[in-house]
Amino acid sequence: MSINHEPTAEQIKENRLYLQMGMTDAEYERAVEKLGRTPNYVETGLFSAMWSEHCSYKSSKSVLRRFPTEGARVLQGPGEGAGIVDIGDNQAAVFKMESHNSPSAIEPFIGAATGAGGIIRDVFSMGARPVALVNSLRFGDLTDPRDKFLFEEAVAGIASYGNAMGIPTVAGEVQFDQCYSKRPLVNAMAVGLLNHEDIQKGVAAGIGNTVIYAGATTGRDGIHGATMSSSELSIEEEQELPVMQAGDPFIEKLLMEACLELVQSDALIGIQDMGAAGLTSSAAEMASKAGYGVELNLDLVPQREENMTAYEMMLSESQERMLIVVKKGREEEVIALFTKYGITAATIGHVTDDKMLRLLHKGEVAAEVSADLLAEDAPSYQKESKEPASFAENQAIENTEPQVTNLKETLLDLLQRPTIASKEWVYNQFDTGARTNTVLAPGASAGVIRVRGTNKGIAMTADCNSRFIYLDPEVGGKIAVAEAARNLVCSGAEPIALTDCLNFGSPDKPEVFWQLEKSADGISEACRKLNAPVIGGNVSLSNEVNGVPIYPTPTIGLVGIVHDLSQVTTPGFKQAGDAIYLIGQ
Amino acid sequence: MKFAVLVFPGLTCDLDMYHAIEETVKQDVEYVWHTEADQLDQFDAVLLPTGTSYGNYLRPGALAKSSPACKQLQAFAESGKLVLGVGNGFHILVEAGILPGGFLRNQSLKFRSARETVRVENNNTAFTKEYTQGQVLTLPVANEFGNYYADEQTVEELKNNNQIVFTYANENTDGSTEAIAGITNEKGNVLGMMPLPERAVEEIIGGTDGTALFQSIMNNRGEQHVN
Amino acid sequence: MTKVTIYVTLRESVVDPQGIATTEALQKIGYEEVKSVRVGKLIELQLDGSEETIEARVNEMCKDLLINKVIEDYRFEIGEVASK
Amino acid sequence: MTKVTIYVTLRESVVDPQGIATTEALQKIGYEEVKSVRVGKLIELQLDGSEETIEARVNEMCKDLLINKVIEDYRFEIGEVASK
Ligand SMILES: Nc1ncnc2c1ncn2[C@@H]1O[C@H](COP(=O)(O)OP(=O)(O)O)[C@@H](O)[C@H]1O
Repeated sequence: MSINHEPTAEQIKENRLYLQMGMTDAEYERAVEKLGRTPNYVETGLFSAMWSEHCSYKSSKSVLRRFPTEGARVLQGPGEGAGIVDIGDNQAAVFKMESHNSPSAIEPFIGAATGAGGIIRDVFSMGARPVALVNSLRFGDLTDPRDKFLFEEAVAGIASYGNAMGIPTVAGEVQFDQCYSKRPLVNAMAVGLLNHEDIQKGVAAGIGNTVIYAGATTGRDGIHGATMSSSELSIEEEQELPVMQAGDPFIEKLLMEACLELVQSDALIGIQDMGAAGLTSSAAEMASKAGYGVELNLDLVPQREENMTAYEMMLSESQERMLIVVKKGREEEVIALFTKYGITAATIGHVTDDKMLRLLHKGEVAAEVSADLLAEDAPSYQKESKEPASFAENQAIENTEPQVTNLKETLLDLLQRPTIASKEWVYNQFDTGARTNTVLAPGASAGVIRVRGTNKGIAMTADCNSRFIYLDPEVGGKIAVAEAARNLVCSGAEPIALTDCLNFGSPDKPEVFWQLEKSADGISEACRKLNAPVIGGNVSLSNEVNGVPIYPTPTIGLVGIVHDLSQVTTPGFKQAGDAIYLIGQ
Repeated sequence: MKFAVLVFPGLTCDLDMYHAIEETVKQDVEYVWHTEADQLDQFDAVLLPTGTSYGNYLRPGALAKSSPACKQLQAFAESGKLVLGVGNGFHILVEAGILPGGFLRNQSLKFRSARETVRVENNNTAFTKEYTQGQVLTLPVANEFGNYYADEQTVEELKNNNQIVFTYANENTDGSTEAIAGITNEKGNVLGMMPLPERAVEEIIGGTDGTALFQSIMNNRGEQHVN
Repeated sequence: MTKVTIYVTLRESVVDPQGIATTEALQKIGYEEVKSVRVGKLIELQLDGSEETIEARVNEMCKDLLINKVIEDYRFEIGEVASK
Repeated sequence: MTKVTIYVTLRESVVDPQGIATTEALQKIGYEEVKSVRVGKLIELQLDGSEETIEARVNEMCKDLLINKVIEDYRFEIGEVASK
């Protein structure tokens, strides 16, 4: 047990122990300066998690600012668990895409499954019922047994979680390329629906209001997952394996139904998923967003293992947990609601007016840090950006038309490429028709879910051709959005908003950062032209193996409205004798 | 007629069944949470939807036995009123001993979503009167444990009593014994099936071949059980 | 606290799709010596209870919930199991 | 032909959601004495091969295919297993 062996604040400073937690010297000094003292072990842990790339977007903030995020339909832009757009009739669509790349590289089934679980929580924590899933996958060549294994297991993992939640997967994409070998991309997107009055936010407001923990118990799993997913993977055959916890979709389904019932109660003030950096990020962010503080008594946190320390509890990334703030005096009814569904819920603290995140453990103050300092004051870097030499070279290449001598052979050869071939093997593993709203299932250009009680539908697709982006990130970014838009339009939908997942190599490489900036510019311009703002997304950097970055892969998840379900169109020729038109350039 | 959709913890596709009733026979239908199953006798028929319940842990349908609703379901089935279990509902009926047999993992070892052709082997049941004998339907399937198993003696009994109601017409992809897709109990008032009629009641979601099953239940109302 | 280990196997007459697939997979990657694989379950219980009743109780649990005798057989051991 | 029985369990630090749900189910139907359930796998192999190499070969099979070492531990026995 680490209980008695936690280093002191002095030891952390002297031995630079913060380095192991993923903090740089400069970041540590910034924390000391802002805090006005040296942080203790727990506090250093809070800083390292909240100031990780995953939680703070410290390297990518400047890029994200390029995106247009406003529009007439936007009810909630980036910053919450998921973005929200108006779809008329007092209803709204809620969606977001997120990566689970690092966990999927280690244990693809669990990694992909918990990725789906996390994005589903993001959507129902906004008060919305998740109605569809979409995924975007990248793997190395199937000829490599490890890559084949990663691919098969990741697909099975997504299927296991989505199917057990009863949420249909209606669209997605898979590409294979050597650059993703051993470093797959697993991006999952969830789409939900709600009525405007049910929109929830992750806020801890109102002095004295009660903080409730609901869901699975807290264990020692995934500690420092946020920092891990922000760092490069080193592949060593016999390295000590981290413990990964399987997701529990059974608990999540119960948790979801309970939360969706709670949304109808006026006792609820705020609710947020405990995702990356678990209790730390949810508590700090909820307090900071609301302009209040939060005091938690960690002794009251439902724990799975014995003798857990404050540090372990705060940094655990156990799945299927939510942090909830309810009106003082209403705790019992809220806990009873969860109990009805068989979900553990406990009061663990309250909202304060001092803007501090204060943690009590075994009768002592284990940590006391300004919530804003953790959630808002992370350093922000303007990384160096440099056009790669290869770019000019590639640009200089003359366009040439490929010479095809045997059309039939070439066509058959193309159709056999895994990236181009049918993806039935993948999507037949998903329960694509669960809950009987699927109007267009995978196999069409986009997925379409009907909105019950109306003649409308929600259409969605995920697209990104990373080779194009590698060759010209700006044009490639535009192409990715345009492709997604075409997929929607072909299905009878009008694009309204998008989410993205920026999967890149290390931002410390100026060439990679340049790709990130340029592709964001391209995406932004396409979004403006289409009047489809970016309402949320996720950044996954340092996707490299042995120092080689993946192709820049900013996955686009585009959502549209089908105004009239009778206008939904499917690909495929309908009957002999119909005329065929080629539209566009 | 009054239908109950029985909801065990973690059940995913209760909505499909609920809407199928509204869409097809437009009768009263209510969700009954498993702890309230003591009220089942107020209903004329109980529907057990597909999907997942209890995370499909241990064996799909098995953990439903830990709920008192399971005993109440057994009593309801005994009473001779109609029970329809589809997918996970079929698993529950088998685990509860209301229908014979067991389920194995699909031959592909994977969850499988597809459309299957299903033959009506017995149209003389409360659930299939509106179909013709031998009619071939197209119905969706979606399961990981769709591989029905029964030993030789059980199959013999099922055949002798005309309890095999549906079989897979073209391909028996999941590997079910005798290509069985749906069976009744001896009395004929309980039907379990893997294909999903409740997902085939509207053109917009891909077909209407399931509609007649619900109409059969409806038209059976008032008739006494002959078998 | 007593530890009971239940060994669950598919009944002999039942074809084991997982076992067949595993056999083929092993052969394909060079373990041609493998002739058959069958995959069952290992259920480990920790329970309180007096020595005399445990056996009967575990048999009941198997019957009531843990085993589906249409497809599965089982046997169990009471007490610590030899470790690796 | 030799029979090898491989006992696959979840690593100790790995949570078993299936086991937890099963524990609760057993308790609900009257087996309150059950404190925990963990569900693992039982893999039975039939194979040809010389006595001396079997152990090494089975260890390799486990590593190559049968075991997911991120979450599982295993041990195995060579030869007939005592039957029920
Ligand atoms: N991972 C996946 N999950 C769900 N559906 C998928 C997945 N990959 C591909 N699909 C579906 O397969 C079909 C073909 O995909 P793709 O080859 O990317 O087509 P296109 O290039 O025409 O968009 C699409 O309907 C797509 O939604």
